[in-house]
Amino acid sequence: MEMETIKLTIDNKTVEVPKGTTINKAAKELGIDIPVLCYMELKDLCIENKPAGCRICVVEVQGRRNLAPSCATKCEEGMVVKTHTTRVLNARRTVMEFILSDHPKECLICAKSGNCELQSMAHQLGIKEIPGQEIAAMSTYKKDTSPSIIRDQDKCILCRRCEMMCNEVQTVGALSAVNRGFMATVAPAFEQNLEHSTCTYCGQCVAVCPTGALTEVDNTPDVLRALADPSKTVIVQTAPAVRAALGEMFGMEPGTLVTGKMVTALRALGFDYVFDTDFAADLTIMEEGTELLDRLTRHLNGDKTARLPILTSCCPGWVNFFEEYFPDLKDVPSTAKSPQQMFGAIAKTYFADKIKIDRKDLVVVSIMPCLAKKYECQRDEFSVDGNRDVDFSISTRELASFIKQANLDLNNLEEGEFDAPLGESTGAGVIFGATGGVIEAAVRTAYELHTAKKLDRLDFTELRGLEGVRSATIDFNGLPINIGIAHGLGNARKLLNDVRAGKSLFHAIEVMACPGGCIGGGGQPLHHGNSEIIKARAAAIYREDKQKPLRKSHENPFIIKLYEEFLGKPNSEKAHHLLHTHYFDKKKKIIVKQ
Amino acid sequence: MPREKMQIIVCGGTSCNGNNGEAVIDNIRLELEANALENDIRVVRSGCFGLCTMGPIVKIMPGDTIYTKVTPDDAHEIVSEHIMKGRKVERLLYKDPEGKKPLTTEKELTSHKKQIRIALRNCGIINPENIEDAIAHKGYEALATVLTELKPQDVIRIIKDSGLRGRGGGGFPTGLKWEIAYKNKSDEKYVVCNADEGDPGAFMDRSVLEGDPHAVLEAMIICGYAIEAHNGLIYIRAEYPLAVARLKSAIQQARDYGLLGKDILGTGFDFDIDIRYGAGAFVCGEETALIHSMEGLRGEPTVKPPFPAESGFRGKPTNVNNVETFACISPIILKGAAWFAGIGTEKSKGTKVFALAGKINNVGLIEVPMGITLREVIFEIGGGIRKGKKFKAAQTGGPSGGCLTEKHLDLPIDFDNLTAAGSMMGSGGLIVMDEDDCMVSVAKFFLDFTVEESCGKCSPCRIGNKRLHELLEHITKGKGTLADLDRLKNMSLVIKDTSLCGLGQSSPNPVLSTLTNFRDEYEAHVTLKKCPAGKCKDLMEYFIISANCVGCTACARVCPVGAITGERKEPHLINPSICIKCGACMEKCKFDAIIIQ
Amino acid sequence: MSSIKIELRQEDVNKIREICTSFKNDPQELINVLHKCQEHFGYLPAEVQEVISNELVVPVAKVYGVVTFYSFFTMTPKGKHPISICMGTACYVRGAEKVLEEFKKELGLQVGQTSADGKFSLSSLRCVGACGLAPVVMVGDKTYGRVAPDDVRNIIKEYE
Amino acid sequence: MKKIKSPEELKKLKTEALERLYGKEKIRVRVHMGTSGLASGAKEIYDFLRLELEKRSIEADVIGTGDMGYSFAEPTIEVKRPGETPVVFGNVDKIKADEIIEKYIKNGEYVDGILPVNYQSIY
Repeated sequence: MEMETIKLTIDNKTVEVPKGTTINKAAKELGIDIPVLCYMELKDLCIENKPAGCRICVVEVQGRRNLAPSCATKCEEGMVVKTHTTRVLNARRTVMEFILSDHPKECLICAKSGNCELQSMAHQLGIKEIPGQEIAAMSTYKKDTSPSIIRDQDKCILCRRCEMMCNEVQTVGALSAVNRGFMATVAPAFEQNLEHSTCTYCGQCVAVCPTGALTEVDNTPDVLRALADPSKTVIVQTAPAVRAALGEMFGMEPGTLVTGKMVTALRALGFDYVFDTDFAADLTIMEEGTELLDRLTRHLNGDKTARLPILTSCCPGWVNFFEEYFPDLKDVPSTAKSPQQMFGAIAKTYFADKIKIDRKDLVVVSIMPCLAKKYECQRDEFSVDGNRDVDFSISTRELASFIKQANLDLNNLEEGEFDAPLGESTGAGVIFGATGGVIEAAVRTAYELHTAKKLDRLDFTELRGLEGVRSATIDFNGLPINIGIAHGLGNARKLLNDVRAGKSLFHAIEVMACPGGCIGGGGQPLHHGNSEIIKARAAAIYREDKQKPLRKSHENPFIIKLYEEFLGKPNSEKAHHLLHTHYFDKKKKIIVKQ
Repeated sequence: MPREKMQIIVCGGTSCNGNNGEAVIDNIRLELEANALENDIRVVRSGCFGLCTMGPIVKIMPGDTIYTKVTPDDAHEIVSEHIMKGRKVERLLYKDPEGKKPLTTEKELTSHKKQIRIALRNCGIINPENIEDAIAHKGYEALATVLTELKPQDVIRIIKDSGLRGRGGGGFPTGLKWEIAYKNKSDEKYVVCNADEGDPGAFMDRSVLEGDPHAVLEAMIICGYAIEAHNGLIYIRAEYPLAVARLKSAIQQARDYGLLGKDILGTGFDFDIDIRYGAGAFVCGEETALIHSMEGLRGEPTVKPPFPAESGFRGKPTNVNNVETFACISPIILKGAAWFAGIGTEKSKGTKVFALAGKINNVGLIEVPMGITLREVIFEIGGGIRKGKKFKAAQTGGPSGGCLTEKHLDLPIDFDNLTAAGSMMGSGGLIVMDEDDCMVSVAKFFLDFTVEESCGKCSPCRIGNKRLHELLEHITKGKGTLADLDRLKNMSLVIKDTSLCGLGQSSPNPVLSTLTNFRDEYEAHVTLKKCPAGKCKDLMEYFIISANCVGCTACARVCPVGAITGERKEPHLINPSICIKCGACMEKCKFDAIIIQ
Repeated sequence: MSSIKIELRQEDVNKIREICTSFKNDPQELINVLHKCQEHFGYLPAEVQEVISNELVVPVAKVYGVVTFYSFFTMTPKGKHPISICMGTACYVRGAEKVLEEFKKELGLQVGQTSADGKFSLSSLRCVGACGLAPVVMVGDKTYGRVAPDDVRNIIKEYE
Repeated sequence: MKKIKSPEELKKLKTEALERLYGKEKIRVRVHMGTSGLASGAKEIYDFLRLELEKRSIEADVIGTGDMGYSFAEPTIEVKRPGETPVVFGNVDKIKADEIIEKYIKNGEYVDGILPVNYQSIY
């Protein structure tokens, strides 16, 4: 079928676009970049925020009484559009002055400074003063700090991106527009702190916030303090998705892998050992893969207590989500801890023993693409006598800032190597960073363990991609294994609803809270609505996998050694004690007063 | 029961009173006494006849004879000629402007009655809680015609031909709206009645729902038939408990009588109506916001298109009309499109209900043909300005409207003229202001309303209106500059130009129209630091005229801050640095000794 | 994120459930449910919103978002004698502001507040439609028309 | 009551309703009881009139209706004497209502406060 097209004129240039195209997109075809502020689109992830609320992108449409928001106005045949008449420019500037008049002018000390879309827009529109500021009241709100996220609604411009992410994409519903008029803002119920809400700390609100209203808790001062303490041995683990994105903060092309430079930078920052979360990812596969095979075998043998599908459990936002919304299914996910926490548990036992220090003198820092990791490492069950397995988790963004503070230019650093033994990993560990990666890694190991045959191909491309819900059947030597993949909690909810209803036909499901997986995590460099960046990061992850000499977790020699020296077998009692966890019912309870 | 005796009715309306009306009564009574008729002929005062420009008015019953512009001296002739000899006093009879033959009776004057009740036809006439009373007054007759004799397209054509335009404020042609909804095919469609009357000072929708709920129900069913919908929803303010109660009882009775539900009047057409409640958000008068509100969401508007007629309630084609619009439907069907189109102006047909309020004598609801002038509304139907003060402005269109001034008094009121004059029809609130009203404060009052009612979704409305309000406040405090007036104008224009919905697109109208029409008043505030109307507290000073002050000490006793000093029986003094300008002293003073400067 | 307990009496929970059921637990009926609950409880405390959220399966943040959008809904209990001053245009033009000021002064309350003894609460509202009686004050269901600042003390006295 | 099943039945019901409600010539009083009227005390007047007319053995229908729109003169009532044009009275309190019964209803004598009809009806 041929698509219906529409011809129109924008700034005296004619363009033909498919019916339904907005003026803004049609203008882009002509290379005219009409500024947008509240609008955001992650095209490949089918995420669009279009409240038409900021009114910055207005344009003049001939015959129309008022200006049209180009982000939300569809092209019509013969339309004549002007994007920069004096009327438009004056309106855009005046609206921007309105927005700025209700925004704190503390750019110097704002966490978003230099990376703030509002700031850039003010710059682009050439705003030099805000008339009438001296008599302008500001809408101010209570500040909110949670283990992961800081909310400063004074800086909110009501673009509604966070609300859209939290509700439509993630279906978490922690945030909503509240109040009316000048005091309208986005907040959790009763304007309480996020801690008292259903927030999963997935951080997607932070990832899309154009201003400093939503930012991560900055743990770099904690890390600096630890590094400065001579009595502490400070080790660091870096998650797979970090190396595929960190370079962006130093002007590199999205998708540039900076693994070696990152290692050098961390060492330069003073970490005593630079390890890799990928190592723990391989360990996760050993534990989770074994658990999968065990449940699968028992299930096939008719054991009714062996529930399938098994759900991955490495994503802390996802764990928070099912504890809140699906507590009735809390025995369904794998009990395996996340790689971050497996790493911490091994570091503070096996490794601390190895270097002969008390766990209290060992500080474990993680570099994560994720904000939920900050909360995860603070969970009670992940510490021993008040000493956390992972002491601090900092995001990719915080690491970049930390590196810059140390006047290191990542571009000019040499390639370093991770330290042994917790720095060695396989390609399977690397692909944890992209949606579908965990399950692909699990398949590589589970297949070989189950069938005792060698895989003839390692790239399960059917498990990759950015589609929200994906499924594939992998032939385990005659046994078809149905695999489901969801990224984004809203997609996860769909699969979970099937599981709850007993309709799920999957044997295993991978869930990642963030769209795209960890590469699109809430702690990553901001994508500002460009989904190409997320695609480039995914490509980098798979590239790194391909380069690795070993690409199957169970072939990691250091993992083999860890089991031999310390853990025994996967799912052994010791492994269970250190590497597995349990889940809690965190659904709100209605308690009846007596 | 005794037969009608001869009686004299003298208009006691404020305007006639001010024109020696009292003296007319006195003289008539004296004349009657002189002829020993005082016990046979009653003289009573009436309310306003709505003929204020012709007052004082005297009416003789029986016979309905109306005398206009009666002076006290005319009393003798009226009594001696009309009362005693039964001869009409020709020279006092009303002559129509074209100078044709005099119109003697009130009946003949009927054509000069300014009001025509279409939407309000049954209000105050029927018992709204008795459907049979409505049926006795032609209720559901139009529905019967529609269901048995007309096709949907015919109904739409009639409504289109009638020229009826939406009475909620927008003025969109109703027939066209129905046609669009009709053309959007869908398994489900909705007819929505917008009864979320939110304009402060407008209460016509409430009056219709309280007085004649069946008029609305019937029209909704007709609309349902025309656009092929089977579900109706009335979105009504929860603050209207009486209207809700009467509506509920009307719906129940209509169901009981088979006028709602399945197979209406045996024609096979199904239609039912539900009520949804508003909860105090002015913006929900905007149709997309209203629909979101009915869906249990925050009443935030969304960008149009898509219009509700394409995608409305639950994503289905939805036709939204306001109460007054619906109330006009049945008469159009029964009396024909041509009849309706014969009333009003070229582009605005029929009548419009206005709520007269403010500094006007006859506060209340009126229904007048489009094209009537402001002068007729205020000085005839409205009985003129209270306390004989000077007319200054009329605010129409509520917070979205603007102020009309003396120069607009003879402007025929219709949708387009009001818009051209910088105001708008709105839902029909008409607030009259006199010389004591400060137009900067009036603009501020409306902005205060908008700031409170803005949903907050788009930045120009959320922040811009707040800034407008702040700047007006600044000006009323005497801190403004001439440059601020330009800023006021620029902000207003941008807010209008960039806001998402009708609320923001019209909220600066009160500022712009006062700025245009009363620029001198704004300038007085910013350059002379004076409020000509004496309303702005910060710009006034209370002052005692010592010549008038007798030293009664009443003012000093009532002053809450002790700003007034003076010996008993000596002129008092107000200390301006202590005075909080509450005005208590001025109210207390019986000697007009205290003035505002 | 932490698990939260909501404390309510059983009969209150039952009442809310009954109201929600009467609207078929349809999330689109949220506003009607809120109306009914406010009618019953007099206001909409957080606990009530939590239960509604649970019953209608609407995030409680969204429920709160709706409650705070509409001025008719309130999260603070009204006084035994709620006093509302009409601030419609007709009343404004005829001096409602001064009447409101007087009430504020006499009661020592701001708009939206309830007196410490729970007796009075003060609010302003937009046009009760009794414009002929402007300025209008409502105390509970009783309407006072053509109120002058001087009348305020006597009106309050009626309820003391 | 039974449902109206056809346009003819509606017509029939209209005739019946007219007869039932307006067939018999008697004093008919409409008390305008919209929000505005009620706020001005229309309900008290309605109750007063019902009670007093019965007490004074005057056969009359007292009907509550919506408001006429005469906000400036509320409460308002309309009195129709058999065979005569209805007359509207404004600012009716109990004293005025009593006067209206005694003078106008009983004897057809006007009292102060008549509100002239200033509109055209369409039917």
